[in-house]
Amino acid sequence: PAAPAASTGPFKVAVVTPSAINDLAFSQSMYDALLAIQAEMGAENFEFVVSDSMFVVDDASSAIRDYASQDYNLIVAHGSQYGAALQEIAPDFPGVSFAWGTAGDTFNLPNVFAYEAFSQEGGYVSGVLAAALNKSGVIGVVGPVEVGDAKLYVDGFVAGVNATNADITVNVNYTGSFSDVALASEAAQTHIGAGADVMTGSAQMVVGAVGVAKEKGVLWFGTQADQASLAPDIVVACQIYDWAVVLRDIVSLVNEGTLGGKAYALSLENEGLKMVYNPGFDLPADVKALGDAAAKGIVDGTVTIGVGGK
Amino acid sequence: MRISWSSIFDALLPVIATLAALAVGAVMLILLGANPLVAYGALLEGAFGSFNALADTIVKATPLLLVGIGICIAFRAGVINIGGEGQMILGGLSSIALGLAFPDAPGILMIPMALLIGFIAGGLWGGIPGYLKARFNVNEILSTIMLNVIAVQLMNLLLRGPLIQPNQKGAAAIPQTARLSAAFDLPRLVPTRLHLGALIAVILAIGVYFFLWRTTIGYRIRAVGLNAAASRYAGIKVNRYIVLSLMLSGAFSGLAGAIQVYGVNHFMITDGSAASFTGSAGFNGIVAALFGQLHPVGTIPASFLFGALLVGANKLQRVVQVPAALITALNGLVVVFVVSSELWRRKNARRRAIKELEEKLAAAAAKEISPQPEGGG
Amino acid sequence: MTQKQILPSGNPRIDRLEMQGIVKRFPGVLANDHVNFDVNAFEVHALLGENGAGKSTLMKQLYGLYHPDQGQIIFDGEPRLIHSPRDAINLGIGMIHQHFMLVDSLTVAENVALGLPSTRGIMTDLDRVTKRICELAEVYGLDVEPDAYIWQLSVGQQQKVEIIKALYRGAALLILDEPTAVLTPQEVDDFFVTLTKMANDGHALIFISHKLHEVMAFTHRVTVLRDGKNVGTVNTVDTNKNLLAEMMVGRPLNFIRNYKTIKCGNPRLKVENLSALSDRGVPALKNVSFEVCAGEVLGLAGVSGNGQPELAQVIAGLRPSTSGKIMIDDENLTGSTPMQVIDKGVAYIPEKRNVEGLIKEFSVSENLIMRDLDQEIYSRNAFLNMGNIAKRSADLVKTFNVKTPSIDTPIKSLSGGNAQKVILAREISRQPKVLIAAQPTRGVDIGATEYIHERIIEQRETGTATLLISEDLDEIFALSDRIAVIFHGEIMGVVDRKDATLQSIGLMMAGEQPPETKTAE
Amino acid sequence: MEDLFTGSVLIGLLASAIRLATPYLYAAIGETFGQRSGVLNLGVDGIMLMGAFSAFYVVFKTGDLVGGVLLAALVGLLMGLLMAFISVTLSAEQGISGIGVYLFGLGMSDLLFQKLINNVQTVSGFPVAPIPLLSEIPVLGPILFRQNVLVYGAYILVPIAWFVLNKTTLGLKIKAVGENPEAADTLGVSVSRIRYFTVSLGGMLSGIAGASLSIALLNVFQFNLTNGLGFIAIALVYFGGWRPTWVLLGSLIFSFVNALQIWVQVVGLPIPSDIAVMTPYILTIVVLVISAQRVRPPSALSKAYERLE
Ligand SMILES: Nc1ncnc2c1ncn2[C@@H]1O[C@H](COP(=O)(O)OP(=O)(O)OP(=O)(O)O)[C@@H](O)[C@H]1O
Ligand SMILES: Nc1ncnc2c1ncn2[C@@H]1O[C@H](COP(=O)(O)OP(=O)(O)OP(=O)(O)O)[C@@H](O)[C@H]1O
Ligand SMILES: [Mg+2]
Ligand SMILES: [Mg+2]
Repeated sequence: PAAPAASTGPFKVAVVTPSAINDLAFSQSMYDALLAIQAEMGAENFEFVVSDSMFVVDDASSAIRDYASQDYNLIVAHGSQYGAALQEIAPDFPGVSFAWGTAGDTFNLPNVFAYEAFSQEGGYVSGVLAAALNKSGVIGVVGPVEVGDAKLYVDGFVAGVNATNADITVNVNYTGSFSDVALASEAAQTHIGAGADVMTGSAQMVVGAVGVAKEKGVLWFGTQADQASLAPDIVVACQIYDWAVVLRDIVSLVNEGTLGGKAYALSLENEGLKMVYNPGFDLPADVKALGDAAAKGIVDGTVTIGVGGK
Repeated sequence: MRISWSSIFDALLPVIATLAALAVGAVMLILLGANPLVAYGALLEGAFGSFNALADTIVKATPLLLVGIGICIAFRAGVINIGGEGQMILGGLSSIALGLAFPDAPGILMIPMALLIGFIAGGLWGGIPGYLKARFNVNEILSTIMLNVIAVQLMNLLLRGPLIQPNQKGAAAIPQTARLSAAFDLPRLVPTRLHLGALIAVILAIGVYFFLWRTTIGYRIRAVGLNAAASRYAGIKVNRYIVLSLMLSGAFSGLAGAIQVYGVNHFMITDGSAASFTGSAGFNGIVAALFGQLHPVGTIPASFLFGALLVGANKLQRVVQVPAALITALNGLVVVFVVSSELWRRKNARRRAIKELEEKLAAAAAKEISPQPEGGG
Repeated sequence: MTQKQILPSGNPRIDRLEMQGIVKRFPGVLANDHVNFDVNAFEVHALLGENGAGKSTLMKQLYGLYHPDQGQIIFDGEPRLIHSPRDAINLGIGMIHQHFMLVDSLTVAENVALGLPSTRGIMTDLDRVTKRICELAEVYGLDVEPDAYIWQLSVGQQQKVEIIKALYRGAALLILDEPTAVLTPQEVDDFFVTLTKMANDGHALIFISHKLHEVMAFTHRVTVLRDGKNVGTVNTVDTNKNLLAEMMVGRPLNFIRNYKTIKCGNPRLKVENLSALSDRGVPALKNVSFEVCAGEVLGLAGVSGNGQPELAQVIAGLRPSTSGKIMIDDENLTGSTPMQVIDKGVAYIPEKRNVEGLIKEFSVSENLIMRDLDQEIYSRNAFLNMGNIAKRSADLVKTFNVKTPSIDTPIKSLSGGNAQKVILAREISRQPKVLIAAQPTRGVDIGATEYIHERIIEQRETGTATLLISEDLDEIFALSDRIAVIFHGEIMGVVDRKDATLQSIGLMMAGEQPPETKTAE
Repeated sequence: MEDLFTGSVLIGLLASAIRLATPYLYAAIGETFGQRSGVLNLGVDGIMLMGAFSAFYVVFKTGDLVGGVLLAALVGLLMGLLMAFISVTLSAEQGISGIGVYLFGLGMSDLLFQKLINNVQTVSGFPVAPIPLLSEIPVLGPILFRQNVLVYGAYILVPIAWFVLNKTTLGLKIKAVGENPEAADTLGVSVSRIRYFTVSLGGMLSGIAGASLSIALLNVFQFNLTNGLGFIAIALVYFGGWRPTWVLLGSLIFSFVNALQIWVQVVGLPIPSDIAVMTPYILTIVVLVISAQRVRPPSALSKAYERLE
């Protein structure tokens, strides 16, 4: 239980993520944020290590414990599945700060931060845009497993579509896997077969769906990371998670000696969630205005999504 | 038995093969810009470096051993159980459901009941492919693979629904159960993560050895596996023993699942894959059993070695910050090298036997030459 | 160097082959110990020896399946290394293996064509092969159906396929490792005509058999091995059966047996109008009826493939009957499970002993307890009594003179004859009421055969009813009180041994109804 | 709901099934050859991943589709040779060696991906190549003849495999070696040569199976892109009773039910997604029960052959 090494050396962070850091989705969003912070603070002041692909909870908890026993200032358990492990480990290392997400609960532990993303917000905005761009009357959504962050996003998206044009049918399917790219691709084919001309989806396996959308010229909305590079012609916009917003604050709190106890949420309001429009896609100005209005409404509270307490 | 250099070499062969695989891994590490000495130092430290490390290794080895002894039973009966993953899940689900249903029960009662129900649930899940094989001649490799996927979906369904932690209900729900009452935690053996499950597994491994070689049921299971026609001739109801062996095999995997829940995780959560719960022990247990020569007692050190490798490799990844993928590839190499080294073991055994024969013949010849009184010797 | 003579088959002749000082070691066994052997063109050279003497091992080295530890193989004066069967085939060597080398799931024609170049490039030319097989079958009197799958054939027919395979390849030197073990006397005669013709054409033949009369009948020289060593080589004309037997076993054997005929007791085993289907679902047994009395041996003669294994299996509870009744001491046994049959006191020595009768990977003692696992001496409450098992196994191994390093040795390391003794020890020691013995001495050397016969007789004298199923008429005549003949799943007739002649039985085996049995009844 | 089984939906589902079956077919036909000769290669999935990555890499860097397939085939072949070396020359237990090869492929493909490409990317894969005339046939045309080249290749493979196994001397040798290697050996057929051939061929086809995913069907690469598909392919070999035609049927049934399950979710039938996802697997078991094949595996399957010298 050493005191935080704040003033003596670089700020050291260890991160555990459930999937690969290049997944263009959940894990990569955290990795990118760390890189951004490092760029801001300078490599000599901010160091980080990563254990990625820790989908086995048991292994992840070993990793967290191991990092905690070394001189890291902050340990980020980037995955809601790591919560229970953290709940057991954090009390054993009162001098070390932990952060975990996505969740809203610090377990009332003084050295645990929690963070989540109101991904339904960007989902809603995307839904509004999608409804405006839709011509066929059918929109397709490819989800992984019907839970958590993915479900929030999907439900927000559906709400956005419905709020804009209640006549549009939104077909939703869950492939049952975060990793089955082939199934996601086939799901996209099926959506297109069912008439969809706009699609979205969440989690790392959606790259399969993006591939199909690209091939068939169907519009795509992304989430978690900027997916425009995958298909510059058809990606309209992506909601991206900017965890740097949260990390920045945590780093300064830890440096000041506060090791936890605070819960964060990325939202459009605090700009942790951002709608990134693909410059390569020619989005009509009036449509974009609709999206901006929805985002503004969410921020100032005039728009109620009706999902996840928002 | 005489202890010779070559038999010591035999015993060390898996270790030597592992070292050879790690040597290949060293080349990969260098290519990735990491120092292999530092890396392997970390591996050793992660697996054996401290009491905690050793405990982690044993905790990792426990489900491997339990699944592995089940695999021994199935293989001895001539069936292949690829369904360990699904059976572990069923064991976990049923045992946690019991624990959550009676949160106020005394631990001394709940723990054995929970392990038992995990054992039974895994057994029933394993019994399905057994029955399908015996009754409809459905290949068990196929049906167990299918049942693994079905078990995962069942887990998703239950963890999203009836078993979900009450405060997780709602849109953003994380599909996880509540934590089991702390009274149900498997007792720790020493102040580390090492829990009673490891001891149970070792005792059961020895028990299964006796079961297979010292009971009539074990005899019949082995007979069926070696020669079904002769077994029928011996009056054995072959189909019944095929079902039984797959059930037992599933039961040990189910128990592994229950022990994983009560000894390690204390709750269940899903990310939609089996491995997040099982850590792939349902598959790795097969490898452990095969390393252990499909002998339940041999599976004990084999599981330990494999557990050490898995735990140590994670530490290696952390210390030298190579992609986790390297660890997977390295594990593959170790498996390949160890299994390949079997050839030398067999060749050695043969060479030894022939050499023994030659010595015996030479001794006999020497005796013949030296004059011996008639009727002597 | 002179040009090699060409045989009618087109292969160059091998004038002389020599094996010199061959040593071959296996773990625990010195299988060949400086063995010398030679064979010339125009010659049939017999190789004799007890089970495990090292005959097959020697021949497998000639065929490239094993490599000698020492010694050399010389073809027409030139030492040769034979790395694989392919080398052997290229040198003009063919081999009929003791254990069939056939692929069950392929047809006869496919088995014959395997490994041969096709006239149609990459495609098989099975129709040509089929035609050629028919020609060979015609010439050599070997009736096999080229389109049949091997698994559909009886052992006798499979043996013929092995012979056809060898003939088809037209080897200059042919090794025959117990080719006659499962042929009927008529078939053996035809086969010898073929072989004699081959020898006269200039082929060199090596012939292994446990049947001394065959060796006497058509070989030119005999080499005897014992415990992996040469005992001697003699010209056939200079020796006789007794001398050969003595060379093999190291002691004289008596071939003529005298035992008292005892009065038949009550009918112990009664089979009435029994019918059953074969594996292929066609009727294999048609209304079979017979009785065996206590203290009687009923010999069941017949060419293989006429329903014998099915009959034995139905009685043992291993195959369902479609109609009819099986009674033991007036108790109905029809439809019983194998376990119930065992409990009723039926002992069964199956024909396919390696497949059915033994678990090769199990130890001698594990095999000895196989059918009596639940007996009190072996187990209590499902726990095996290892002490008793060891003691009893040691006893049985001793009484039945099983040659094995220990009771924990796996059966697969035993020689064929000793494995057979393990079955016998197990079945006879159960004090059976009824003994079904199917081909009990097939492939077993003469010493062991004598021993097995003595045991069957001994058992008979304690009141066991024995059904002896055998294709070996010598054996049938030597042991039976009465002889029944089975043909196409029907009993052609039952005769007293003293009224039977080789000829009358032979006729019945070929399906001819003997008129006198009807009247004699 | 009423439009569930209209003609166009059915055509869509069938077309999906045909497409989805492609990687299964390549891998399963390849595995059929190996298993027919007595080698169980459980490493298929790992080999597919290596193939998928190699093909993707070539196409990503150069856009050369044919080059991508060729490299995938070559890498698959090399992995197959490795498996053959372990299981034939070293006579290692085939089940475990396969798992080793799988783990190696799983890790190695991702490692190479992270080092050589790093980020998830898409490429332009094989375009749909409608076959002139045939693709105009009503109903069948769009299902069968509006696919890409690698899909056609998979289906052409089936009759070729059938021909090789049933009509050629090579097929005869393969079957003999898988049933009774000793018998084949005594007839001068080299057991190890045949097994090397079939296992390398199987590896090569698995490599192409991977390529069909990464540069024809999905046009992306990602960690564990196959997601266990190779194991299902092995299951389909058993399902098909080691006969190419039945393997084809099995692949189609499995793919069709999978396509159907997605469709059912898409049209919004009120079934929990988890139940929908497990349906193909349950149905496959049901089909197995009904078809209850009495075909037994090649007798020497997964047994190393050594002359017991
Ligand atoms: N592959 C092997 N490995 C170990 N021991 C073997 C092997 N093959 C044969 N033996 C042993 O070598 C000895 C000679 O066996 P071989 O088969 O040559 O006998 P044989 O004379 O042909 O007997 P039989 O008349 O029973 O066929 C036996 O003791 C046998 O157990
Ligand atoms: N009952 C059986 N027992 C043993 N082997 C069999 C049996 N039935 C078939 N076989 C073997 O299986 C192989 C395949 O059988 P079959 O000829 O029916 O299939 P195929 O020609 O490969 O496939 P298909 O005709 O469906 O395209 C045969 O060559 C034969 O060797
Ligand atoms: Mg022999
Ligand atoms: Mg056919």
